[in-house]
Amino acid sequence: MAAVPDAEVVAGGTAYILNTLLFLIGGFLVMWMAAGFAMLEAGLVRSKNTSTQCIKNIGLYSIAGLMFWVIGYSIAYPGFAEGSLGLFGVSGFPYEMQAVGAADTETGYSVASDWFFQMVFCATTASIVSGTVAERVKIVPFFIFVTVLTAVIYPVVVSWEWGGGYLDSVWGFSDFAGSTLVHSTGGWAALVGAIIIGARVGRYGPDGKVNVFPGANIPLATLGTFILWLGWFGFNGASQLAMGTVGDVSDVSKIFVNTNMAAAGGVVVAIILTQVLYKKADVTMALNGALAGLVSITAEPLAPSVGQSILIGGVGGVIVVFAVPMLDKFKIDDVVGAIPVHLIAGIWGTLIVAWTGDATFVGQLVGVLLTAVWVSLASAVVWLALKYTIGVRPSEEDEVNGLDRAEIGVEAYPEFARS
Amino acid sequence: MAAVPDAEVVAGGTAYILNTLLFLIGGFLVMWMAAGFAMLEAGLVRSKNTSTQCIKNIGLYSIAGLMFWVIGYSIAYPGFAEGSLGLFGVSGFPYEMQAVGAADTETGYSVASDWFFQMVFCATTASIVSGTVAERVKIVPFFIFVTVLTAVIYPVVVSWEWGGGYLDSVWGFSDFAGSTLVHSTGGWAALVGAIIIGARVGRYGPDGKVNVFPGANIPLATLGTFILWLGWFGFNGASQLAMGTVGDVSDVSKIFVNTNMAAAGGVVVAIILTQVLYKKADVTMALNGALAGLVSITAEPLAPSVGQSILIGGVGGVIVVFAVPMLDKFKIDDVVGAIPVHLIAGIWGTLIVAWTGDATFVGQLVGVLLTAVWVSLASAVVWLALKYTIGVRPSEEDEVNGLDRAEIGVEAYPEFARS
Amino acid sequence: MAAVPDAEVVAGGTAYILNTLLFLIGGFLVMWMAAGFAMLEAGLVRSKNTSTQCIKNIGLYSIAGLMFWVIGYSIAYPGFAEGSLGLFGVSGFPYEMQAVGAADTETGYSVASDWFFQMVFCATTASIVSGTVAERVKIVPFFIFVTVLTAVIYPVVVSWEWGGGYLDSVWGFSDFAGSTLVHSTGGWAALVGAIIIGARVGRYGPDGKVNVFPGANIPLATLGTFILWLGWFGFNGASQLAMGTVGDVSDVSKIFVNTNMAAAGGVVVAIILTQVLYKKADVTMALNGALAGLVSITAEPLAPSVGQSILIGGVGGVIVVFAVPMLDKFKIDDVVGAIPVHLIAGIWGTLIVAWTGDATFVGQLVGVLLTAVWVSLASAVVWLALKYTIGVRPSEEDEVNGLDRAEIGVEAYPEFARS
Amino acid sequence: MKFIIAIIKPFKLDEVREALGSIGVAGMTVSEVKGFGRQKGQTEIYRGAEYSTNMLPKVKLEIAASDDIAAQVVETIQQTANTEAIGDGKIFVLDLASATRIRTGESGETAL
Amino acid sequence: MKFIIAIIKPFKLDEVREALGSIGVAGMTVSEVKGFGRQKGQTEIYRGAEYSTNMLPKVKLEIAASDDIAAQVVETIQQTANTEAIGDGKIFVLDLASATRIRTGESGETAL
Amino acid sequence: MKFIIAIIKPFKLDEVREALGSIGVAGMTVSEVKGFGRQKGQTEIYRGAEYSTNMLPKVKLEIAASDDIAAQVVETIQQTANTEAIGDGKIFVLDLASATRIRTGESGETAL
Ligand SMILES: Nc1ncnc2c1ncn2[C@@H]1O[C@H](COP(=O)(O)OP(=O)(O)O)[C@@H](O)[C@H]1O
Ligand SMILES: Nc1ncnc2c1ncn2[C@@H]1O[C@H](COP(=O)(O)OP(=O)(O)O)[C@@H](O)[C@H]1O
Ligand SMILES: Nc1ncnc2c1ncn2[C@@H]1O[C@H](COP(=O)(O)OP(=O)(O)O)[C@@H](O)[C@H]1O
Repeated sequence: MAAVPDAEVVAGGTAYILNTLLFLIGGFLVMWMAAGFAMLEAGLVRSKNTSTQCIKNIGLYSIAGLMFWVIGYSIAYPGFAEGSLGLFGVSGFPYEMQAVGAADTETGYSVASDWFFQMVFCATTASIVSGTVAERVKIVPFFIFVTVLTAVIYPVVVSWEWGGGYLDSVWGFSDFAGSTLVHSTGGWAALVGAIIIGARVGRYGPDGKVNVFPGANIPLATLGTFILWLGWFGFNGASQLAMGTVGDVSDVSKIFVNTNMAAAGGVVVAIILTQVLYKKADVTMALNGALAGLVSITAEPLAPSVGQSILIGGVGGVIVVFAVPMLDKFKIDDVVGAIPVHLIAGIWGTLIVAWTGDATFVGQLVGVLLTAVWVSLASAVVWLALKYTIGVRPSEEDEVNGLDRAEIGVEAYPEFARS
Repeated sequence: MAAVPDAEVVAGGTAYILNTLLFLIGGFLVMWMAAGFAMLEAGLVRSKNTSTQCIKNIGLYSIAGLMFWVIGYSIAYPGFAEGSLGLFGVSGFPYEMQAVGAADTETGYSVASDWFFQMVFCATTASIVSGTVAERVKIVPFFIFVTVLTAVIYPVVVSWEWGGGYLDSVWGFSDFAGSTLVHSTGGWAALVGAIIIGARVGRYGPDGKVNVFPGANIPLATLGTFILWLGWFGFNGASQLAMGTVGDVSDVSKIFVNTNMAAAGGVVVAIILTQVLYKKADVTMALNGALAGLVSITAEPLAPSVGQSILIGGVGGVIVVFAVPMLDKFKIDDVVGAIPVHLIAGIWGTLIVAWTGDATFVGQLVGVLLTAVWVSLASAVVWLALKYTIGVRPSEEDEVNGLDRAEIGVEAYPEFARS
Repeated sequence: MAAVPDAEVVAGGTAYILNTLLFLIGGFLVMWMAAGFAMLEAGLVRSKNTSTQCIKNIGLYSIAGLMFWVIGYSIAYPGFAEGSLGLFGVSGFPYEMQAVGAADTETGYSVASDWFFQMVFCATTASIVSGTVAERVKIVPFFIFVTVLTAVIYPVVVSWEWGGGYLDSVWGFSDFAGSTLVHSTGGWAALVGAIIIGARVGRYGPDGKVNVFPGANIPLATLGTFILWLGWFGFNGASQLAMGTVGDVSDVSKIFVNTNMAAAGGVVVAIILTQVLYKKADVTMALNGALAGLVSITAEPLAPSVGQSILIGGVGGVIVVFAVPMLDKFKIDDVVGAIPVHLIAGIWGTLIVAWTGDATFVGQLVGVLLTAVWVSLASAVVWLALKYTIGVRPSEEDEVNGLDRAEIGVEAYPEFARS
Repeated sequence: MKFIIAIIKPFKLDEVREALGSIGVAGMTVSEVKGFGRQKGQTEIYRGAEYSTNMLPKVKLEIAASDDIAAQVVETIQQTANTEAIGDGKIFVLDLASATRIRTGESGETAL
Repeated sequence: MKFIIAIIKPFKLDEVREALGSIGVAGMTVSEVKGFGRQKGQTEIYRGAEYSTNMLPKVKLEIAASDDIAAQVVETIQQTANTEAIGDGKIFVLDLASATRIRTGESGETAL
Repeated sequence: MKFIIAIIKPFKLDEVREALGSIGVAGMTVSEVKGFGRQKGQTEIYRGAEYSTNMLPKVKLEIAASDDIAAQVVETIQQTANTEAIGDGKIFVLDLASATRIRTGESGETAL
């Protein structure tokens, strides 16, 4: 393919507009993922907790937006001082958007569009947590946790890498669109939450018996997965951060393809595996497979070939099929499978960049571990603090009757008889 | 921030393409809002009226498109003669789209893209009505009302402001994306409809008792709200009407942020208020809160700071929490809360522009009042005419059995037992 | 309208970016249609087959992506040799995407974006089949059929026209966005499948009685239809294949309008017809009407006037209202109405191009017939091979109990009592 | 004691419950059923094919009552649920051998 | 009079109803129930965890019938609902003390 | 034979079923019902309007049992379903005139 001739270079103003447009399109696509998580989770919980899951999702998306403006963005992009270790910093807050009609053409894009795009990533992190700890956390402590997660815990991780801090400058860590920064961060917060909060009442019987609580509405969960898949084109594609050159837009296109193929690989592998292992193809595993494929490719969706992308995503499918029951072995109750999908596949996706991308295995491992330590510790502190102050769980009776009655007062499907 | 240097100005052709693209993206996002209203309403009615609500929504969107082409656009943009009062006019109709390959570069955008963007706004207005008067209006009179609303009532309001008529030229009325033009217009038509049609059978008992008819499917209502939220980026963002300069695209970005934050404010306020007042966080109020926040910021989504946007949207949240039960006091039966969300928050959003934007309080008030008078009168005439000719309501028995049986013959959830 | 002055021509690099962007936006919109089919079908099957329908849809979309990369694209765009008949060819496979940062500026767009856009069309073809043969095909044979369809059957049809082969070069066949290539192809495969597989158990009683199996979830079907409608702006709009000139973007705008109006025409006609014929407006017919309108305009969404578009789409509405019961007369069991919508309206849409577009009636007819012969024969071979080897249908008992039990082990709505 | 089973039209439920309350019936158990009888469902057309829903939604009440008031219960239901239209439903009375309150274990009429 | 309660497999409902119609049963009340008995549900795997659905969907028919035809009703159901497979269901017969038609207030066998 | 109808709290179903199994009850039929009684539902606020759900979800068990074990069945249910809270439910016992197994046609106690 030819180098781009002079005449084909786009002018600065045009590039600025196109870069900004990429953020806006990517931004609204990732915003839409909030609906995807809401539907996925609403479909996989029992009907008595569905309204609660709905309010948690619209609430967390809102809180994430507010907190990322108040302080989150300023922690994520502190502008680390020359020579600082790059572990923590805060720039002026709340974040000052641009004035009307103003445009900082030096960045090459509108700062508000960038902020918007960054914000929706922050919200994604919180969505991950809500799925794992569903059906047994009261809404007030949940929203408090989300507030801390989106104001501080997540932004600190971002600052290490995308904010040019420690992981970026010292370790050359590479995480294109956030397999670790977003997905593992959400995953660790979810895992620690699941452990501290404990399993749902009746979930694990004596002698290792797992009581199955089937999701109440499979088409809703399917819809959620399709929404997330769609949103992921924004998530990964717009993480190219620029569309103002011929090369950039071509790379965005390649990212679209690789992202799609990794998800496809995850679906097909999950279907084949469950069909072979269990003689039936578990639809919830197929859905999780798509998401695990997507998370797996997120750390490096540009460099791999299509074949590699399918393989990377396919391994994501393997991960969910084996990790979902494994967590049950450890009595870690992950309602929607967010830990396999976001945490384990996120780690896998991050490490494999050592081969497909521009990173070292050690650098990637350091990134994974540092994130693990920080997010787990910080989350544990918050969850424990909540547990021993206002409490995180409803009474057992309230839990058995469903959070919708106890916390919301609005049943999700009031007219349909339960069988 | 720097002024835009010469080199960064984009060429005319590029600007034309980008402006048009903004209309197209904004247009499909707002089109998607039709699905949002459909899901919101399908979730908040009782299951026996759900199929009816579905056909009403897809039907009204279709009718709006047809009527806006036949005559609506020509009334909305009549090209008021110099010196005319700017109250009513009609240009040639049906609207002539451009020829294939033709492009009127003087406008700076494709006229078809503009028409499309305008049309979906018209459809939004009709969607608002369908929610309020749900569960008790037969489909034929409903569709006739929508025909008149989208052909005449709404376009006249548009002509006064966006069409350069009376409100614009005489009062300097300011309504960026339609808090009044779209949302209050829909709201007045809905309010008048609710009064003339009356409440659902059994809704209000003796001595002020309100009988609660819970919505049948809360996750569907949640999905609808997320769809509307997503669509609103197109609604407000593309109302910038141009993306062909660095300044314009930056403003679109700012609008995205403010729009999002107003909705977030509405959600958080509604959750906190219901939690405090009722000890439970009402998920339907949180959903309405998001929408009220969005409507509130729609009259001026660009000028406010982020903090102001949150506040403006937050007041929207207050409005729904108090106005929803207030309407019940007056026995005005608004099934989905469209009157608080679109009408009251629309008025609030319009008036507050006197502080945040470029408008006077009196000018804004005149706009609100003129719209109130025209839309209420015109709607009343149509609803009354329908009432006293073909009738608007089904028989009481049909209503009790559900419109799906009486009007559609297709149950929404035929397999699920009602409890 | 003025011709475009020199100054308004956009530079090559900018055009490349904008063309690519059109493919990307169109691509993600059409990808979203996969969710639309999933919801439409999940809503129209009985609840005992809903999980199966969900996995079929996410599975087929994944398989289509994989196969179109492995071989499909290479068959679709073989680069027919000068003088060849243009009936079959294969270029190098699997398809080689571009390298990172590379851009073949000679095409005027990123090849990966083009591949992505083509791939989602391929997936659409497979979605059509899944709806017709729902509720009675096991997932393994279904997925095998999809594999062959997306790897070979569909790509061959594409090669004849968009690949510059026989229909294009010899007959001047015209099919802008695929009324025949995509929709009729899917429709023939579905029809042949329906005939070979046979009707659902109990569907047709003795003496011509049709037993009605109502769809389990009408709002889901409505959502699916709205998703498809939205996606169609990408389907038809981005089939303009370019947005890098003022003329192209104007044409894309016109396509948006015509596409929308054809769907609106289909809806309104289906509502009026069922209201008049049956005294009730069948919501499922209204939904099918929208889709039939969309398919009808797809062969030529640019050339017609708005009025013509409404008419063309309106005839689509007529088609569904009459063809749906007609198929039942022939005991062809089409669960979601995909044959009227995609096949019959697809043929109608293709033929009418002889009047609205740049094609001859004979040329169009040849295209329709050649597609019919090839797709029917090839599909018949595959369905029959499956039938006489691994079998396509579950046991009667499994079918009566629902495929979700037999094939997936996960009920779609486990908590809701059936009535 | 009697065990009274009444099949009524769904929209009459609230009225019947109130009427029964006013004659001292403190409890009952309610379920959704489908009724098949003289009343025929409407003929509907779904996608062009006719079908008649001959199973109509009804509500079933089960009421355990002492012999004293059983007759009055039947009469009250009969009068309140009556719309003089076909399909109004039936009331069946069975003999009840024993009744037990789970909470207290008490049995007989005091358990009702 | 007898009050007949039959638990059958759901897919047999239409057949049974027709068979009963042909022997003159004009009405019945139908509901969805879950059955627990000798027939065990399949073992399913959901997200890697086994579970068996030992509650199986059944349909319950309630039919008030005159003493004359009660035996015939039972026989008809027994023969029509029979698939010779475990889980086919049961028929229970109770004595019915009285029956009342709500619409007319008439009672006894004419109310059926 | 007896026909035992028990109304219990839904979350007690599994426990009761196991307890009955251990005393030899091999089958039962279960359905979802709404209960109305002394136990009042919570007052909820929906969109600012109060309402109380006075119909509470309950589970109904129907068990045909031989006269021998009928008393034991009642006792077992009473003890297992008991939470000592209002609304625990009731157990009603009716005489069962006959029982038939559809599969085999056998009747009487062997049919249970
Ligand atoms: N023999 C019967 N046994 C049980 N239920 C019956 C019987 N006959 C009627 N029913 C119930 O009563 C309802 C009303 O009966 P129907 O014959 O339609 O009208 P009516 O009550 O006016 O005689 C039916 O829908 C059915 O639920
Ligand atoms: N003792 C019983 N009391 C009430 N219902 C019963 C009883 N035994 C069985 N049933 C009902 O009959 C159904 C079939 O019984 P089952 O033991 O599985 O097979 P079969 O009818 O062939 O003996 C059960 O699912 C249950 O609904
Ligand atoms: N007279 C009755 N007839 C039939 N069912 C009854 C009757 N009284 C109560 N029930 C059922 O028993 C349930 C519990 O009764 P309730 O009066 O609330 O509490 P308790 O069982 O503690 O006395 C009710 O919800 C209802 O389903």
